[in-house]
Amino acid sequence: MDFRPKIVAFLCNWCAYTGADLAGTSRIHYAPNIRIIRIMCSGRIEPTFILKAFQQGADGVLVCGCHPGDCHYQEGNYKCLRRFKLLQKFTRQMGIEKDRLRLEWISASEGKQFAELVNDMTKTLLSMGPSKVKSSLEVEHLNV
Amino acid sequence: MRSPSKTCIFFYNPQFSDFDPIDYAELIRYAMTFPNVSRIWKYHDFIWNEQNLTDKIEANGIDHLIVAGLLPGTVKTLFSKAMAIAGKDPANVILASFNDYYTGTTFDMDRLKSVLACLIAGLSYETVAIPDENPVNPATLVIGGGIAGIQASLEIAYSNNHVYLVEKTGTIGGKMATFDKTFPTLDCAACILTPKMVEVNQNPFINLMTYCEVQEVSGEAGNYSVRILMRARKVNVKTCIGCGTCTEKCPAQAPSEFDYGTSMRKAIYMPFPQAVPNKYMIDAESCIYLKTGKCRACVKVCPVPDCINLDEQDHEVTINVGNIIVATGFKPFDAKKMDQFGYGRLPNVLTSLEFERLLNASGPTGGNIHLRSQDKKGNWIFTEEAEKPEKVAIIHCVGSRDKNHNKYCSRVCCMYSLKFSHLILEKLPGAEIHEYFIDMRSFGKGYEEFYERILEEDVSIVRGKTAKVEERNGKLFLRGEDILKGEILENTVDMVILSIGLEAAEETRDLSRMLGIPRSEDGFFEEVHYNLDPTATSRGGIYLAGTCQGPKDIPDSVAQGSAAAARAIQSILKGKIYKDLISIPLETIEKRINKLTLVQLEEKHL
Amino acid sequence: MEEPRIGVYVCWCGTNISKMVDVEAVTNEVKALPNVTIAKNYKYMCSDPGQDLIIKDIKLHNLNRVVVAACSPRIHELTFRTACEKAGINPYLFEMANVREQDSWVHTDRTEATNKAIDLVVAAIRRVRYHEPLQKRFVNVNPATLIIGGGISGLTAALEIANAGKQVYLVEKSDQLGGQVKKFDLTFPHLSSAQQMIRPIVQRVDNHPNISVFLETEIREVTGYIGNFKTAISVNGGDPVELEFGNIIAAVGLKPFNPEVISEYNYKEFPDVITSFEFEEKLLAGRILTVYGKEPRNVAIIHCVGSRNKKYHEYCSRVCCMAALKYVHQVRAALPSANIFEIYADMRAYGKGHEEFYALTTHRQIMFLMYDQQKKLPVINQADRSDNCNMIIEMDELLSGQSIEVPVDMVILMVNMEAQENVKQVVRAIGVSLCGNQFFIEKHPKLDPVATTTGGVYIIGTCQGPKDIPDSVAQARAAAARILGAIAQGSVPIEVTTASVNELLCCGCQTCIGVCPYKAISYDENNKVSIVNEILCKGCGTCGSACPAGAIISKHFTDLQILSEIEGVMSMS
Amino acid sequence: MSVRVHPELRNQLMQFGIGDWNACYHCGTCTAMCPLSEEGFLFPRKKIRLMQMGLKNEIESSVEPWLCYYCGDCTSTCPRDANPGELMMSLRRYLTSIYDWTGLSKKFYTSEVWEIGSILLIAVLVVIAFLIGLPAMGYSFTTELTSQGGVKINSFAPIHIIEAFDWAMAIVVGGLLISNILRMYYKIIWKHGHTKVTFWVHVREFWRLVFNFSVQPKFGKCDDKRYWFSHWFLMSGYTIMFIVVVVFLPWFQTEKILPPWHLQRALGYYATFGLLFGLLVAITGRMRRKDVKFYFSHVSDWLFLVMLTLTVITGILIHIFRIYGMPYATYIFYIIHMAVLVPMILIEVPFSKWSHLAYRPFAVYFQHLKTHAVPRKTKINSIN
Repeated sequence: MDFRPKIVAFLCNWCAYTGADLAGTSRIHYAPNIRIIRIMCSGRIEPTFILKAFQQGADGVLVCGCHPGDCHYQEGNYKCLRRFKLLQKFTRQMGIEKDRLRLEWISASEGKQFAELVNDMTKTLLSMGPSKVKSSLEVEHLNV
Repeated sequence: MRSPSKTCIFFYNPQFSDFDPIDYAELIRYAMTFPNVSRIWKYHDFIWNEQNLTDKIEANGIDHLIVAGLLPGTVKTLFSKAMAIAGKDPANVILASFNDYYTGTTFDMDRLKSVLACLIAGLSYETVAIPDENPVNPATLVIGGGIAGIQASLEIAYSNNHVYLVEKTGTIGGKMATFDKTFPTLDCAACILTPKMVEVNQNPFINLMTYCEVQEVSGEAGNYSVRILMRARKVNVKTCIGCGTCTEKCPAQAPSEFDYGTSMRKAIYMPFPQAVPNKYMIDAESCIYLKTGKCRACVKVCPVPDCINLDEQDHEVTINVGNIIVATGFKPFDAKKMDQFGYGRLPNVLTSLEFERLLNASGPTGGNIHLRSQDKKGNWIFTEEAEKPEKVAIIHCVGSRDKNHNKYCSRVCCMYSLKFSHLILEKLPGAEIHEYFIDMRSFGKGYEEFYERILEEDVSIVRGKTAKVEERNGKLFLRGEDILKGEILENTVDMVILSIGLEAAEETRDLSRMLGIPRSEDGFFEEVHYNLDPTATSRGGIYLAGTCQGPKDIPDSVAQGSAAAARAIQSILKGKIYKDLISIPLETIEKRINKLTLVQLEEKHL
Repeated sequence: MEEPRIGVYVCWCGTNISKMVDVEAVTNEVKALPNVTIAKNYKYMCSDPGQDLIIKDIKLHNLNRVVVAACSPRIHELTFRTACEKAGINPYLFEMANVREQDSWVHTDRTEATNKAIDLVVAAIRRVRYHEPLQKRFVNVNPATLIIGGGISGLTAALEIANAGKQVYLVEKSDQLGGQVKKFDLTFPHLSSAQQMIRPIVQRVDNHPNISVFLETEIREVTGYIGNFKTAISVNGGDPVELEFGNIIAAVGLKPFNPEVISEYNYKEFPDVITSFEFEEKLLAGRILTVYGKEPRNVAIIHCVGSRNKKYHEYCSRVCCMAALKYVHQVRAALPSANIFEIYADMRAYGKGHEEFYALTTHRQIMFLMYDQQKKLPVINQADRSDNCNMIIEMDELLSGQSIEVPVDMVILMVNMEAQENVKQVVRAIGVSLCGNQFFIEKHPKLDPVATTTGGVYIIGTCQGPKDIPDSVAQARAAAARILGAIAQGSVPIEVTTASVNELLCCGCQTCIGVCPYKAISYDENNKVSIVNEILCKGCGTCGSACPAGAIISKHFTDLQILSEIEGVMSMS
Repeated sequence: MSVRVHPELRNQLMQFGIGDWNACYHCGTCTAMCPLSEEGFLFPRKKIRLMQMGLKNEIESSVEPWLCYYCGDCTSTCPRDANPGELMMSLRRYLTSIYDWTGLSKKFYTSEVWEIGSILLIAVLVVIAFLIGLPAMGYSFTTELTSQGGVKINSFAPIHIIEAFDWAMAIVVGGLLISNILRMYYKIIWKHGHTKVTFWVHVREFWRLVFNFSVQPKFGKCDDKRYWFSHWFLMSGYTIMFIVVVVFLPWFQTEKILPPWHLQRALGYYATFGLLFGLLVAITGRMRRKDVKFYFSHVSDWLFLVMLTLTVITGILIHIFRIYGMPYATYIFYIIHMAVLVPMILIEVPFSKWSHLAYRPFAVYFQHLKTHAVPRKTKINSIN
């Protein structure tokens, strides 16, 4: 069977999720590899969520929030960015390639950009092949 | 504002238009009675040019002048200039624009005199002409269940006040419910509208009256008595479970109103699947039982006892309300009037509304674009069996911006036409699309961006309106002019979509009489003040919302729906409502002016 | 906790979903999952019969959790929550899977789309197991209203609310009320006097007992929440005044674009190239003169200056065409023999009476010239002595296909309307967002053009997007309707999905206090724990992810719920 | 190379017709409705544009106004009050005045005093010539009748004098027309230095001139064929009469009463009927004002119709009076006939409405010369 990468995406409710909905209402087609999880703000994202996704076998994780300055909750996206930078150092040490974990800003009007982003990430992951960290991440306490 | 001591009046009555029914002689007689009016001139008394005016201003020592008439703004700059040259303050050129106080077919002379009297006293008419107040009945009547009516009803219901929403057809939703996607965001009309429709049905403060019509309105602001005809639906709305068994068995067919006649429905039917109320109804015109006395198939299969009563008769009810919001919407332009496009003769020349249904997933073809074809009985309808078009032309401004039909611009056609192009490309990839326009009016928020987006798509958008559509070898042949290229444009296509304009709805005329609110020249209801009160009428407690006031798009209709509700809620909160603006007699105005000029206006009118 | 009994419903949405997603397969796939009591599909879940189906099943099968796979929760979550409530279960025991906007509409491979739908439905099922009942809450509404901006929209809204007997605080940045309308001589299309129109309104607002006007005042910070906002303003640097109000209307308007950046027009370089606003000043002063003190014999009016051009602003400013036509009448009245050139791109006379006005204007001896506002702007050059005019405009005329030169003595630039400089500050203070064009974003572009995503905050007039006076006024009244409605009700519902602190786990580190943008968390010195003010909390969840002890629970977005959802989307692969 | 716009030209042009073409907002309906508008020669919209912008040179080098036969479809479908049909008519008047080097045409078109005054002046001169000139030259008329009972018309109007006068008039009028056509040629073809028409093309395309003059196929392309017929009938009658009167006067103006089927009388009757029919259609049309093409009437339109009708009616009366032997009536109406005919020919043919009989076919000829000289897409499209 050919490789179909799976992406888990965390989208903030106000900008990114609305943007993804806009891609839908505008019928902009993109790769079907993404699974979207709605959260109220990108500031809500905990490193655990991302690691959990990798552990469950995700080949990539995408985090999308409002553009800087546009956060519905004022600065949740900045907090997300800070944590994200930190986490990225950590995940690289764990053997997760940089391109498997992305943070992007998508506004409520950027349906097209969202579709392009998904396509782009799918392409990258296709060229990278399946994630190898799944087995190495069987960390006990992450299981619910 | 101080009271000017010495005022001159210039009557701007050039009489180059037929439309000037004002009795200027009478107004002049009236104006002469004011001691501070020193001189009055008419348009034909001397040649109105800079030199003459400056001379007049200097010779008569004019500090204040009033230019009165229809569109006096046309000459205002000339007066400002003359004043400036004469060394006076141009701000003292006051306009008495009678066209702002137009009340239907004739001018109410008393009102014009009132306007003049106020301006002569250095006051504004709006400040003085504040009607008396009545106590208000907290219930509100909303006429028309389109998006504007829905919005107004919900707005009032949110304030915990009672609303009667009267709708002529069997479902609320209006024209918007028939649309596929809405520009420029392309979200589907039903997706955003149906939650609101459901909310109307669920809100305990809204009494939804579908298939009803207003027959008579009496009373005055704050307490109107309204007689409403409740048409026999012949299906009990309370007990119908909307199962649809009756429709399956019904043998009679008629063109579907909801699909603008492009598909057939049964005699017992639901206007569309998401109709509110989601109940069936019987069309007496096509029902076999009602015509021949035989059939009753629906009654036999209905699982609910006594739900269908074929002998139900129309009846009337009378309700009392304090405010009335008119949101009767528009009717589409009849494209048959423009024979050069062949609508009605050539089956694949469609109106934009028909095409909306064709695009709509809940429409006759499930959202696939097919050519129109004939069914076994000879009706021209849309079915999925017919072929798909490869070339489509869209012609803008059909019936709009045309002195032979409607002079005004219908405001939405450019945008919905662009939307069509986009949706056709989406549904028929590779289709050839031509749009023919005069001026592209993409003025709203996000509209220009949408236009730019369509320009980048594979659509030919041509400046130059195609004028002729003919049938040639079973195809549609178009002839027009590509204005930017300077070429004759001849094209053969499979389908032509006419972007028809918006016209005042049929009931506008009757309602105008019933409610005593004027209509403007174009047939739409006239607002009391173009700029300051676009949703109010000259009658107290009666407001306008949506396209019955003039063509507009969804956001503007929604804003007006809410705006009309604002006044109703305001009056209910206050417990008092202003009477008709036109009901203020001249003597009252004069008395108030006297009082106000003595005691510097202030608090009185607040 | 009782054992979850979940009902799963997959919507066809006519063909919207069923065309790309095999709803039958989805239903079958999830039927056998643990805790799923029943799984069904139906043509229109949102219709009355669809909702009735859920209600009946809840009662019949004693369901305590519901999952609907349909459109975006942004559209119908409320519909189904209401249905659950009707059937007697807490509305928050419901979860929605978005298989339309984020699945059937964006994919083209039916198998893939179906697989994705299954993943999403499974995730929703896993998540809903951990949902907890939450209660709706209300707060009282302070009947006073703060209006920011004293232009025509702000004034209209203020009068509308004040006339209902409610208090209004009107804050204006400049030293006078009236906004842009105050700068105009006439209004279109009836050529009525703008001054005569705005003056009585300003007077009424000034004298209204229910309206307090604060001039030369800016709003820096607003605290509180819907129904109960607070701000401190200082007038002319004096002592700060504390204001309390229940709703906010932003009516900050737009400002004219500065055409200096358009090199073709040589604005500032040539003194007789002026903006429409500068021209209004001339009209109000009564004299249309060039800098040489002469009457111009040739006047050109250029449309779309800074508008409809990707280099400047892509959007259309909506009023300039009509204003330009208005100038034709004004110039013609004052200068009967002048040549007037109207250099336009598309004539946007779309409003009531506008097209008629346009037709009237064509009879006033004027030359209309069309240019391409995107690709090639007209160029204003200095004229030679022999040209017998002050400047020459060179342009490609589209309707004739000729390259032409137009002699002019005065050029009026119909400048675009763009955002005010302080717009970011206002946005920050009242907690709303801006779109790419720096306009305030409404809650819904069509069905809710005056509300924002922040409860109790409304946007009206041109700050929401360029518009003319009637449209601004209609919006002002629309916002007033909302606010009067809320005041009439006396209370409004507030956020349910807030954060709360598990005091047993809280270590008192106070990290959460620092990250909360709403100052909703405080420290309880006695118990050494953090406390969340659930009225101020808007439920963003930032504190939850920052808490090192896992003591903060983001209601409806708990760690457990999200982690289960992640497991769910990955479970089938 | 950019051209200067001339706003004042529009006001000049408006003197030649009725309407404010500025109302046009360029939807293109008129061009599309027009069956005669064709690739490379688009009208009326393009001409309206030139007029609105005052592009003098472009207007003067246009052949399109002559290609329009005014069916009125453009005006009746025009969504504004722009009245494109009348614009084309007015442009024809304007172009006539431009081709005319004497400047009289402009005077006639823009001043009713000039036009009617000149006509009256010439009419008076004709009357004087008959009443004073001929007797002074020694001619005296007789009231005796011929053996057939007809009037001795040649005694009143000596055939050689009239013939000489006819020839003189024909030469003057022809000379004026030819010089004007040369100017037309110069403006339309010659002036455009960057294009060239070979001599061979001039020869090859010449047949179009003849063909278009005699059949008027362009007019036939209009949707309503009735007007083509009535116009063609009128035109052929007029042409026959003109040739007969100028070239074959001695054969035509005889004292002998020939049988009705004789070519002399048959041709006369044909021409008379053709003229009468065409005139009847035009006059009733202009009076009823139902068709767009007749809705607007310039002074020159009415003058022409009235004069031609008078000419025909007096001609018929002369014929009747001559045959039935009524010398005084014959002679009086002969004077009236000439007093109408002469000014009509002298003023209408070179300077006014009648000149279209030459300009129209030449315009078609020039149109084809242009087509062969100018490759299809030229400077018009340079900016697109």
